[in-house]
Amino acid sequence: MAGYFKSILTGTKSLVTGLKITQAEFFRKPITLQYPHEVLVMTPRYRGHIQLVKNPETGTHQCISCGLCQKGCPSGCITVRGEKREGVKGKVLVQYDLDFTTCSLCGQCIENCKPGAIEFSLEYNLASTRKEDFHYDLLARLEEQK
Amino acid sequence: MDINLVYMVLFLAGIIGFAALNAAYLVWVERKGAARIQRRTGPSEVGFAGLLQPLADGAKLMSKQILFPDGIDKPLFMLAPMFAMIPAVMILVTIPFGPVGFGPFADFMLVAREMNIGLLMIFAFASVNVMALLLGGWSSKNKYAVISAARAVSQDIAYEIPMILIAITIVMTTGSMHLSTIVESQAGGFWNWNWLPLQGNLFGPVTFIIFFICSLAETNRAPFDLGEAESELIAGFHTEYSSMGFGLFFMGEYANIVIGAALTTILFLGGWLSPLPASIPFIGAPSVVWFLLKMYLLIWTVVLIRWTYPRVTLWSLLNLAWKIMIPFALVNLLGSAALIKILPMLGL
Amino acid sequence: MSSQALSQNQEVFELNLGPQHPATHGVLRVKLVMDGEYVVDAEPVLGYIHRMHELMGENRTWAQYLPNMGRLDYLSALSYNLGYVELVEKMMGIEVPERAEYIRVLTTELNRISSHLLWFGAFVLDLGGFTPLLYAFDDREQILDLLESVTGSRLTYCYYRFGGLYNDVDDDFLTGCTQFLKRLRSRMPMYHDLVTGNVILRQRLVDVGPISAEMCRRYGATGPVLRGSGVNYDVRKNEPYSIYPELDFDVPVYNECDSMARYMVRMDEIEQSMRIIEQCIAQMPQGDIMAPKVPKMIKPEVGDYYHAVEAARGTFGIRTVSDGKNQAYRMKLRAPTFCNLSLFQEASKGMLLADALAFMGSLDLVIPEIDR
Amino acid sequence: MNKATITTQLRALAATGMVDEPETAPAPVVEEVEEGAKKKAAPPAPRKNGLLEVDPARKGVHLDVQLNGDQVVAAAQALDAEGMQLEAITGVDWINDNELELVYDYSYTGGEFFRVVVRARIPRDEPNISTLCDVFPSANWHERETYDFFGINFEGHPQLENLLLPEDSDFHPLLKDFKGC
Repeated sequence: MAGYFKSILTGTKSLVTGLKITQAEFFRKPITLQYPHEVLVMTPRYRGHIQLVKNPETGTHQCISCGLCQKGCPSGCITVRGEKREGVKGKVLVQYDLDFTTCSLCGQCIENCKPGAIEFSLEYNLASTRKEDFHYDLLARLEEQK
Repeated sequence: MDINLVYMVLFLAGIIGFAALNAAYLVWVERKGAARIQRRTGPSEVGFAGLLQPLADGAKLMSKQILFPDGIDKPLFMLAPMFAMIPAVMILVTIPFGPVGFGPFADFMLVAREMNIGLLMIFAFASVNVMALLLGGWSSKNKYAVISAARAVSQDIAYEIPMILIAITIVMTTGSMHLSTIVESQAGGFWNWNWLPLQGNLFGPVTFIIFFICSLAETNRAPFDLGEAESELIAGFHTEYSSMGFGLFFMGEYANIVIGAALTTILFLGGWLSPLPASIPFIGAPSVVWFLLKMYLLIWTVVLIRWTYPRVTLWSLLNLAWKIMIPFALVNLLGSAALIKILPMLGL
Repeated sequence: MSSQALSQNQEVFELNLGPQHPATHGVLRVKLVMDGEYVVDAEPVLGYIHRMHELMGENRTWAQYLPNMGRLDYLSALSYNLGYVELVEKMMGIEVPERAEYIRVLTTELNRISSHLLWFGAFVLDLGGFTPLLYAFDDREQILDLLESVTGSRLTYCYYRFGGLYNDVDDDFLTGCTQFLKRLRSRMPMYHDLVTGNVILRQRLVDVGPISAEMCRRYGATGPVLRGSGVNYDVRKNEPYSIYPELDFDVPVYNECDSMARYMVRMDEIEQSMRIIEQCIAQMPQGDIMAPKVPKMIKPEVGDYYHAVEAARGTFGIRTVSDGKNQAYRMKLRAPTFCNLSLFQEASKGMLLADALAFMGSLDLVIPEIDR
Repeated sequence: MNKATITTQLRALAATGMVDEPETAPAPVVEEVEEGAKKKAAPPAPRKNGLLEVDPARKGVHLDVQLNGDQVVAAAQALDAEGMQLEAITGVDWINDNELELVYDYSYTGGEFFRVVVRARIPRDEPNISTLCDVFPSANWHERETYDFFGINFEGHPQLENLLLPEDSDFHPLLKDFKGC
């Protein structure tokens, strides 16, 4: 019988403790971010989709069109095409496409890149109802950044 | 035309409006309160601090299509939501909210139609609420809904017993089923209220808590929301309801919360009486403000409880009713009967 | 089984739980045969998000398979990454610099805490309590922020590399970890007051869903499920890998075999992981984070290899067969919750529906890992 | 769990299975493998039945046993009696040898680090092997999964249906001649 009353008492005590905690939390400030009104800045290492690095001296990319990023990509989402042009050593990059729908942001391409021509962008505000919106032309993107 | 009839119609309209407003804004309070308990902001986009959110929700619900799944029992399916809402309004009609307490109409009683057996009628109509869950669950032709209906019925039967036993104790000590009389008998300060044993209610605070818990269980509120346990039964008896069918169940739930809190206030917390003796001017005066204050405090506790505890299981719920509450209520009934005889001998 | 129940003239009915159901946390489907509220038989039906990761392992190079590891168990992705890179290092005989090992263990344990915190919240949600979920998310968010600042992602990490790491951690991260540990230490008593001590929760967990140690063995259950049945088995201790032998931590074991025991094991594991992280921060040496000689093309010797690590949910084992090429000949992923769930059918017999769901929650299921 | 008992029992089992070969026949596989890798020769011939004690630091297991297909149940019973648990069952398609290999991973959770792998090769054209469900219930799902991926027929299995693949699928993706669907 004593156990019966004791269990009722300890049970009630635990319930009151719970109420105290939630009531105390009620008076504390919210911690959530009101997303469209407040926006986070991503950390420098954030992995957005890849982009071409702009060389501050030449004002253009550093890609040598070797295609190692394309080769190393697990999901085959990169298409690189370079052309031989007269008077220019090596190949000239004419196309750098990224199919972001299949990218898994692993960083293999960036690691494979010898000249360090690609990096992760800090873009995260990406939403669309169309698949094609995630097919990026990174060369054009670099042009826009100028 | 009889002026009383005009009053009555006005009061009825007022009560329905009160029920609807309460249902709508208790949802807001619930959402906002839950958000703050969980360190969120809650509704904030529609209107200032999301105050128009309930209206937007209501408009959304009303504009939705009513879906009738194949093979349902259509008449019962449509009847069930009404059974959820109508008894709630009927009960609210009989509840006295007390005198205005200030201004030119200080003594004007805010009550639609009080009856001398008000308490009996309230319990009679509160039982109809079970029918709503049973019919809704049964007619939906959904296994989850049927399980939910079975749960709700066994739960409501189990919890009506201690609730009524305690109400009988109060009727014994006050000698009336008339709600206003019950309130008036508690006059003279908060120590005279029924939640303390001075009026003859032997285990005063315990009975208060039991009654409060029972009213939670009767309204299927967490932690006793076995009927709609969303992690087990998806949405329980209203799984198949859409649009205002669901809306009525939803409003009925909140109206029932209001009734539960109002009844607890009347029976245990002195209704519209001030916690201080009436001899103190202004603060001591009985007023509807006191009533609402007490009632909403209880409702807030209901909300807080919902967002604090996990759900009980059916067995522990029934154990609580049959093994703890009913024995307590019975002992209390007998003890109070004795106390009523003893107190006059002691000159109290 | 249902036919057997029917033949006994029980009034049973079938109840289809899932694949879309609030308690299955994903797309698990359970075919229930119910006698009223009692479970007569529960047969899990899998495969709703099966992605054939094992076949992907056979047509990608060893390095290209790395991102797949983050997508098995999205809640403790780093444990799986760790298992895979350690397997490849084992095959290739690569020595990993000590600093890298410490960072790996540190981040893995952070990930384990975040996984257990999410389980804690989701489990209480299964039991009908909503608020603890968001408190746990609050703390978990701190971990995700910390891990994001090093790995760049929040959930599907791809941070470890054969022979080391993608990049080094800085002092900000380490001080951030110390601050977080301080914060979590002050929050744990709150969790225990709000949830562990709660009489309703105890009623729902104590003596519910008993799994004996023998049953665990027969079904191959591992991780907290096994340790909640009184078996002191943790791959980190029993089959040491990485720098775990140098760290001082305990393996929480509870003998009650019920859902509460499994709950307590995970809550205690959070404390132990905090101890491990503290030691990692204190003992972390300076130095390289990549092994000096990692072959550009990974071509392991012919043969087959096995490696197991302790993930947040149990033993994650990889068995791989190499034919000397730059792709695996066979890649077998042994997922812990696959085995843990397989005992559900036997263990849930005769339970109440509510208890069966609480029991299922206590197994800590992550469906993408079961389905692979 | 007694390592010596397990080793003796499994070795005896492997020996009885070898009709033509004497027990001493199987050379350590590791060396054989290294030679093969160095020479870049044709893939090494399939391994003979037998028991190998291998280095767990390199291979991840202590004992590597290859048996006949009809002996896996006996091996499972021996390991079950010693308190080992079945961790996984999987297959490997050796299409060049026209054989399917079944791999049973056992581990010990009682404290000591001890892992055993039992293998059996069965012909690819008649992929039949008896089930372990009666010994280890965990084999149920593992065998269903292996049936999914390799089409191996586990004789005596109580419910040999697709587990991870769709119910109506008739392909076995991990067979090396699977060409997508």
